[in-house]
This record gives sequence, structure tokens and C-alpha cells, in this order.
Amino acid sequence: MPDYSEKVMDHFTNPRNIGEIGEADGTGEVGNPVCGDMMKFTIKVKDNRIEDVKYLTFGCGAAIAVSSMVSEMAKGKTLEEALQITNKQVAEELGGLPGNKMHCSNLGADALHKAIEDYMEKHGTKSASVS
Amino acid sequence: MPDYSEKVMDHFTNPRNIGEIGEADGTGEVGNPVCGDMMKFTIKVKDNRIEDVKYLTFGCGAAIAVSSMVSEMAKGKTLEEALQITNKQVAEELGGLPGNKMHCSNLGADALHKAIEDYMEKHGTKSASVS
Amino acid sequence: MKTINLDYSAASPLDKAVLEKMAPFFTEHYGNPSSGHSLGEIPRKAIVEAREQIGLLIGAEARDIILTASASESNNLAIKGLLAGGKKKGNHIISSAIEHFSILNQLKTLQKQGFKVTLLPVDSYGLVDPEDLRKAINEETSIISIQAANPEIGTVQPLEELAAVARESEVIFHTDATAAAGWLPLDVNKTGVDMLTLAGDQFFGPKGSASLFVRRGIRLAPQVEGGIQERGLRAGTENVPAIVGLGEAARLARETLAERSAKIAIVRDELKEKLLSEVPHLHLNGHPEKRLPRNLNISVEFVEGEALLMRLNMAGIMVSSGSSCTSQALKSSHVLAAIGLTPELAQGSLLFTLSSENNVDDIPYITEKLGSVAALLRNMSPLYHQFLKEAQINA
Amino acid sequence: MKTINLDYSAASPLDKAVLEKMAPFFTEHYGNPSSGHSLGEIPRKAIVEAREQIGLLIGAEARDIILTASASESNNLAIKGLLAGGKKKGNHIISSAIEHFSILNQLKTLQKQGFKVTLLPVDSYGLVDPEDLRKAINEETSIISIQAANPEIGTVQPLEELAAVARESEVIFHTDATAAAGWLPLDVNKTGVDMLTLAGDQFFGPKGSASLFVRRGIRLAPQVEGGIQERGLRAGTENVPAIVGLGEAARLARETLAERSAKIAIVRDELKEKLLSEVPHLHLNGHPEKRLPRNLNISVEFVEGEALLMRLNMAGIMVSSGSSCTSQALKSSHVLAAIGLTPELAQGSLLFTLSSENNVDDIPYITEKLGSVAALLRNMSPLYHQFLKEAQINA
Ligand SMILES: Cc1ncc(COP(=O)(O)O)c(C=O)c1O
Ligand SMILES: Cc1ncc(COP(=O)(O)O)c(C=O)c1O
Repeated sequence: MPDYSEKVMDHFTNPRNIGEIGEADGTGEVGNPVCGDMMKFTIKVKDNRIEDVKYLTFGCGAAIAVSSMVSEMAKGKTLEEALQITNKQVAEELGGLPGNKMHCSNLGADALHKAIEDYMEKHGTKSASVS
Repeated sequence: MPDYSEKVMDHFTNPRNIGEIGEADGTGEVGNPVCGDMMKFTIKVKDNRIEDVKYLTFGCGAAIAVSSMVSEMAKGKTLEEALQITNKQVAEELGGLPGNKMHCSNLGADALHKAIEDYMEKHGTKSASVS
Repeated sequence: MKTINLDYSAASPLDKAVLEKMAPFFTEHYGNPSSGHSLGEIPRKAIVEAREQIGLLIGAEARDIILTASASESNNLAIKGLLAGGKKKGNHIISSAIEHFSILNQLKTLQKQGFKVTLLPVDSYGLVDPEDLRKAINEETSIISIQAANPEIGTVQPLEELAAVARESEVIFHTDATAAAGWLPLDVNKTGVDMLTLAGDQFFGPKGSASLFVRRGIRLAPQVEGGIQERGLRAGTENVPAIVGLGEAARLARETLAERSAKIAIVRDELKEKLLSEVPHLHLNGHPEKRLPRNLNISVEFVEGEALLMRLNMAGIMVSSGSSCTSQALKSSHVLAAIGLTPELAQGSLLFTLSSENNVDDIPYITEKLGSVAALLRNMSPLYHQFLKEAQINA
Repeated sequence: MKTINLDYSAASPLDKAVLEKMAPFFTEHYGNPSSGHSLGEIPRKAIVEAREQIGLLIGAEARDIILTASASESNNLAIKGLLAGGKKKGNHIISSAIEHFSILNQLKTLQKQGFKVTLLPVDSYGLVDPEDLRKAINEETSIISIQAANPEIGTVQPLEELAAVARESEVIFHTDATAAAGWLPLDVNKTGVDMLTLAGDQFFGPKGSASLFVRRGIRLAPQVEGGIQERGLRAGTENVPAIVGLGEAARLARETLAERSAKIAIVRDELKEKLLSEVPHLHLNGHPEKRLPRNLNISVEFVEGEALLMRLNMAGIMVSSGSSCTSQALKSSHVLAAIGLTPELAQGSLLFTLSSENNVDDIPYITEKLGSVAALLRNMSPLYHQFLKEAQINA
């Protein structure tokens, strides 16, 4: 196995919040099969908070664990709080990622942000703070 | 040990005819310490025959065995016969020599021929057949 | 949990009989074969014998075998050594798009030095067309290097035909037979190759043991310069145990090759049939018949290789993949790209390489696990969900 | 007949404890460290550990250790790799006249490619003068390579001073420490060397195991190109048992170095004293104090080395010689020539390298045998007869 932390292995083995929200308030996709990782995040927003978040992921162990971790971190957060989540934080929460997995697989926060942006655009609240 | 034949090992271990004939009729020297082998042959000639032959050798196992073999081959031969002895024959008599020993160490016949030449010169019988 | 290794080309256990043959050379007959005293004798003779056995495996004479420490080293010696030391015709090199990196990466370096490199394409099975080779040769072509078989998709090249084309044009032909040696019959004279690379660890010999056959008359410049071991072509104190092990592995391979290869191919074929018929959306990579007996390469649609590999690993099944995440260089397989596989299928490729340790009894378990793992990962795959939607629309 | 090996630098038995540590990696933990599945884990960790141990032996960090298959390979990677891949200052290389052929022969090749090579002379003990080095450096000097100790005459160089001179001029300094590592304390930071070669078989590790320390920031071009093992600096599937063995040998060497070296030096000194005092016309080669603890080099006047070696071999005593007949290249030692030895003394040189297996009890036998063998061969030596005649005349 790659040198994954126990936390990564846990999220890979038991990924949380898998799926696609049927009538999502926001959708965000990153990656493509060429680079090896794809993530599609869908969110349900209520009162400016992420009420629900789901994802579909095509990718390596790290990509799956990252998706799962991001979904856990995002749930219940305000949109502004969720936009503060960085890929780096996600990696830290996972107890670190192998160096060569930091770039292509660690895109969960980006996908989440895209979903939030999508929501904001649709609702005319696109914020300048989107990273 | 180098890949020496049994015959080489026998002549190396029990070299025949070592020494220097005190009042030699002919003396022949070949080689030098740079190349690693030196041989000095001295002969006693009687009735155009090699009555006695001795040598001193500084050199490797092959050089010593070659000297010893040449001395055996030469003893009792007429000068003309002895001049026919070639380095190649000596190697063959010894059951062959390793390839890398064929050049520098296999000079016994040359030394013998020089001793015979020396004798012939001293006795004014230098022959055209000297190789 | 039982471990089922299906990744023997990555590494195989050393054959116990080979290790036994090597054992005395570690501590008892430890001498240096170049020594002038008797401690060198047994090691020296052992190397002579090993060299003969290596030669016999490929129909070559012992004295034309250069011992090295890896297939990579042999490949580097063959090409860079020839171009630096041989009588070059010119600055043109021909190889194929699906060579191992120990060929391709030196070609990149040589290109920077001014050499022109033609990489022949392959068809969707991974075959090089001898006609393509014929067309690529020009007056400047100094060397052609085409593998005997591909370690990843298993495809076996028409070596004899390719070598014949090279010979017509009097161009030196090297083959990297690392994946083929020990598994397919090879004869340097029948096939007419001029140089051939093989490595012991691919057929149950020791790691760190390899060789390069070099046809008499071909001049190479040593790449490791120093002492005059290996006729001055490869310096360094001989690794006697490794060489002895390579010799013994070569002997065993030669003596059992036909039987061993046939037996393993039966298991491999059964595995292939079972997987393809029972797990949906699988895709066979490489040639259906012209392939290494122990090799099976399958793409699992809609999912990524490392995730598959990890899930299978959790079920005790060891495989490898051509996905970018499983490669150290983080690039998906250039071989799968060359046969025209989509990036998605390349990412989902699984490589199975079997050994005599594998048997048909394990196939139901492997099939079941691959099926459930694929289903599980597809369930979270955006590509699979998209496929389902499109299927619904089309229906 | 008892065998007394006094030629341990040619080859040493693998330490049994080292072999034990290696053993599981042949058949049990045989995995490829690059594998994505669990068979790669133990081998991967074992390599990490081994690399640490190798680093510790020379005061280096694990990640700066590049694993290779021989000292020759490390030396070739250091010099050719730097000149092909590094930021060269220019086309000038400095080395010494008494380097191993794995240095000297690449320098010859580099010379043909246009590099200028300065080989520093040595004094009659084999020492390089740091002042000579200082004078030889110019703005074009890209690399300096000077051995830590000479394997033949045992002389230990003033490494720290030499490296300091290099550093003043900001020239990269490589040292071939093959003969020194495991026997002398070495610290790449204290001495300030930038690259260092060592090989496991010189301190009871396995054959085919070696390394190159490369200081961070120095860029090398790989000489074996292919996969990205060893950070892309040396391709090829890792030879895990050999690497594990090198690590363990390094650990044992570090832990016992002072004691082992001191003990062996005592036996060596005793042997030296006995031989020089009891056998006439012997000549010590190399430095009387600044020398490798296990090394003794003596010329036996008036006789040739191979003959000596064979006669001693018949008495069960194994040594080597710098004579032309005992060298594979049929040239007498360039080292002995560089210290100014006459051709005759070079031909009669005997190299003794000891190990813990040797003890003082054998010294009387060795002395007696060397005495009788020398006498026997002198009796048939034209040089000795000449010497006797001249002595008579002078008397
Ligand atoms: C100082 C030195 N450097 C390099 C080497 C080359 O070692 P190898 O033949 O194992 O490559 C030796 C071998 O004895 C040596 O003594
Ligand atoms: C076809 C082929 N060539 C060369 C190599 C390189 O082998 P190594 O890494 O042992 O040098 C491999 C390795 O798997 C291979 O499959």
C-alpha cells in the first residue's frame, strides 16, 4: 500500500457521504481521467449553511479519502466558513498525504468551493472571497 | 592459482636444471624486470651437442616452468636441433599456457637460442639458421 | 487472510534451489575470481558454468555473455555502449513506443546529444509492424532496439521478422528480452538478434543479476569503467552469488520452460475467461494470443487503478496497475497510451502476472473480489453514474 | 593443510549476522519496494533503514545516499554523472596518480572527450600534498577526486586538508573511500567531502552492494537511466537483499570499527615486524603510520610476485601482488610506480590484507614460509645472483 496514514485508510475504506444530491443547490467538478482524479461535489444549502454534501470520485486512495474528509469538514458549516477550507487543511486533517499525492489528488476543497460558487452564482450572491 | 596445466605446476614446483654454469660456453639473456620476466641460460657444448644447460629465472610461474622445460628439451640435442625448438613447442610440451602468459613469459626458447648464438659467435660458427 | 500474489513480474521469490546453489558463495567460496591464489578457483569456475547456462537459455555461447547488475544496466550498455564505442553508421536510432523506461529514457538523453530517434508505433494489440521498421531505417541508422515482449500488456513481438529487416540493412538489432526470457523460447541465432538483455529476477533468479548478450564483432564502450572484468566491458568485482544464481535460474528455466509456461498459461486463461465473463465492463489489453504466458492485463471501466489495487490488497490480492497514481513518476502507462487506450481505461488498468504458485482454485475468489470491488468503486464513480444516465437516455 | 587468508581486500566472507539479516528478503519479503500493495512494504521499510545505517557510517543523512551495485559504479556515477549533469565550471578534472582504475579509466575516456586531467603525484609514501592540489586548481576545475586511502599500499590521505583546499576554491570534492570505509572513521561533514564512494564487500557486507553519498544541491546525470529509483539517479529494481546487507554491515562496522581496526592493526604490526626482521631484503611499501589498519605491503627483493604468491599458496597462505603477471591487465602496479618503486621491487610486491580471522599465532608460520619461499626463488633468480656477485666484489 502507498504510505497512507491511518486516517486516510479509514476514509478510503469507509468513505462518508458518497453520492449525488438529486436536486442539488450547487455542483462542483474538478479533475479529469487524464490526470487520474475526478471529483464531483453536490451540496444542499439552507440558511447559508451546507446542510448536506455528497460527492462522486474517480481516483486513487488519496482522492477518495480527501473527498470523504472534505464532505465531513464542510457539513454544517456556513458557506463562508466552508470557503475557508483549504486543500492543505484537508491533508492535515487526514494526518498528512504522501508528497506525490499532494497535487493531483488533493483537490477536494477546490471541488467544494466550485459547488459553493455554483450555488452563489445561481443565487446571485457570488462573493469576492472565493479563492 | 592461475589456470596452469599439471605439467606447468610440476615444472614450477620442481624446476629442473636450476643454476648457472660456471665457465659456460654460451650465455643468453632475455627479458627485464619491467616486463616481469628475466631468464639467463648458460650452456656447455660438447661435440656440437648441448651437454649441459642451466638457467636462472626471475619471473612468474609460467616463466619458471618454461625455463625448466626448455632446459630438459635442449639437453643432449645438437645445436641445430636445439635451434629448432620454438616457444610454441615449449608451451605445447607444457600442456599449454594461459593465453595471457604466451607472450612475456614464454621466452625460454629465445634465451636458449641466444646462448647458442653466443657460443657460435665465440666459436665462429654463427649459423644462418638462427631464428 | 490468504495472500494471492498476482504481481510476480514486480518481484518473485528467489527459487529455493537457486538460493541453495548460491549459498556456499556467500561465506565459504567467497573468493574473488580474479585472485591468483586458490581462493579464486571455485568462484572462477562457478562463473564459467553460470555463463554457459545463461548462454544456453538463449542459444548463445558463454563468452558472448556480459554480466551486469540489472536489465536497466544491460539496456544502457547495449545502446549507449554501442553508440559510444562501436562503428556507428550515423546518428539515427530506432526503437518502439512501448519500450521500458531503461530504453526510452536513454533515448531522450541521446536525443539531447544530437541523435535522431524514431519510435515505431504499435497497433491496438501492441505489435510493431516490420514494414514500419523497414521504412524507418535509413543510412544513418546505427541501432534498432525492440523488446521481445512487453512486460505490461504481454504482447510478444515478431522478433525474427524484425531482426531480419534489421539484418537486410545491416543495422545492429538489440532486443530487451527482460519480460520474455525464461518464459518464451529464445535463440539469438535463430532470431538473428545482435544483442539481448535478460534479468534473473524475472524467472526466479536473484535480484541484481542480469546479462547482455553481445554478438561477436560488435564493439561496445563500457559504461562502468574500471577493472577489466567482463572483457573490459563492465568493471567491478564479480557478484559471484548473484551470477551463480542467475546461471542456475537460467538452467532451471531452460529445462522447465515449456512445461512451466504452458501450465501457467492455463491458469491465466481460466482467470481471463472468468473475469471477462463474470465482471461487467472489463476490457482486455494486449494481444489475445501473442502474449506472455503469465501475463493478463485488464482495464476496469469507470474506476481508477490505485483504488482497485488497494481494495484488492485488502482482500489479500496483489496486482499492479498502469494508472498514474500507482506509477512512481505519476504518469499513466505510455504503453496503454500507445495502443490507443482512452485515459480513463488506462487509469483503470490492472496487470496480473502469475507464477506456478497460482492455481485455478483461487479464481472464483479473485473473480468475486474483483467484481465486488469494481461495483463498490463504480458506485462512487462520476464516470459510472454518467454512463448509467446515458444508458438510460439511450434506452 | 590450514589455509591462512591474508588477502581479505580481494574478497571477504559475508558476515554471518549480515547474511541472516538478508535471508528473509530472498524468499519471504521478496516484494518490490515500488509496489503499491503490501508486498512492497517490508522491503521499502528495510531500504529506508539500510540507507540510514549507511549514512550513519559516514555521518550522512539517509536521503543523500544513492545505492549502486559496486564501488566502480559509484565512482563512475560521481565523476561522469557530475560532468554530464552538474553545473560544470569547466573542462578540468583533478585526481591522483594512485587512484583505482574505476577512477583512472573514466578519466582517460573523459580526456578523449576533451576534458583536461591533472593527476597529482604522490610522495614515496603515497601521500598527496594539499599544496600540489591548491596549485593544480584553476577556474576550469569542475571536480577533484582523491581516494581516502589506497587499497594497495594502505596509505591514508589527509582528506580533511584536501577537501578544505577544494572548498576554498568551491570545487566539488569526491573521495573514493572504498578501501577506507568500515576501517577508518569517516564523516562527510567533518571532512567536508561532497561525494563519497563506499562498498559493502570491503567490510564483510555482500558483493554487489555499494553507495555514493552526494551532498544536497549537487546535480548528477544518471548513468543507468530508466526508472526513477534512487531519486532518478540510478535506475533498476532495487536489489533488496544486497541493500539490507550493506545496511547491516555498515551498522556492524560503525559499532565495532575502533575495536576491530585496533585489534587487526596489532596483528598486522606484529606480522610486519617479524617479516622485516627475520626475512632479509624486504622493503615496506606505503606509509609506516598513516595506513589502513589491515594493510601491509612488502616487496621481496630479487623475486617476482606471482611465483611468490604461488609458492605461498602451496603453503596455504593467500596473498596478492602488484606484479604484472598477477594483474589481469598484465601491467605492474601503477601505485607502486607512482611512489617511485623500481620495476624490480614492484614485481616482487606482496599485499597482505588481514581480517579478524587472522591472529598472531600464525605469524611464525607465515614468516618461516615467506623466508623459505623467498630463499628458494632467490636461488634461481638472476637478479639475486648478480646482487651476490656485486656484494662479493664490494666486500
Ligand atoms: C579504492 C577502490 N576503489 C574502487 C574499487 C572498485 O571496487 P569494485 O571492483 O567492487 O567495483 C576498489 C576495489 O577493490 C578499490 O579498492
Ligand atoms: C522489459 C523490461 N526491461 C527492463 C526492465 C528493467 O529491469 P530492472 O528494473 O531490473 O533494471 C524491466 C523491468 O521490469 C522490464 O520489464
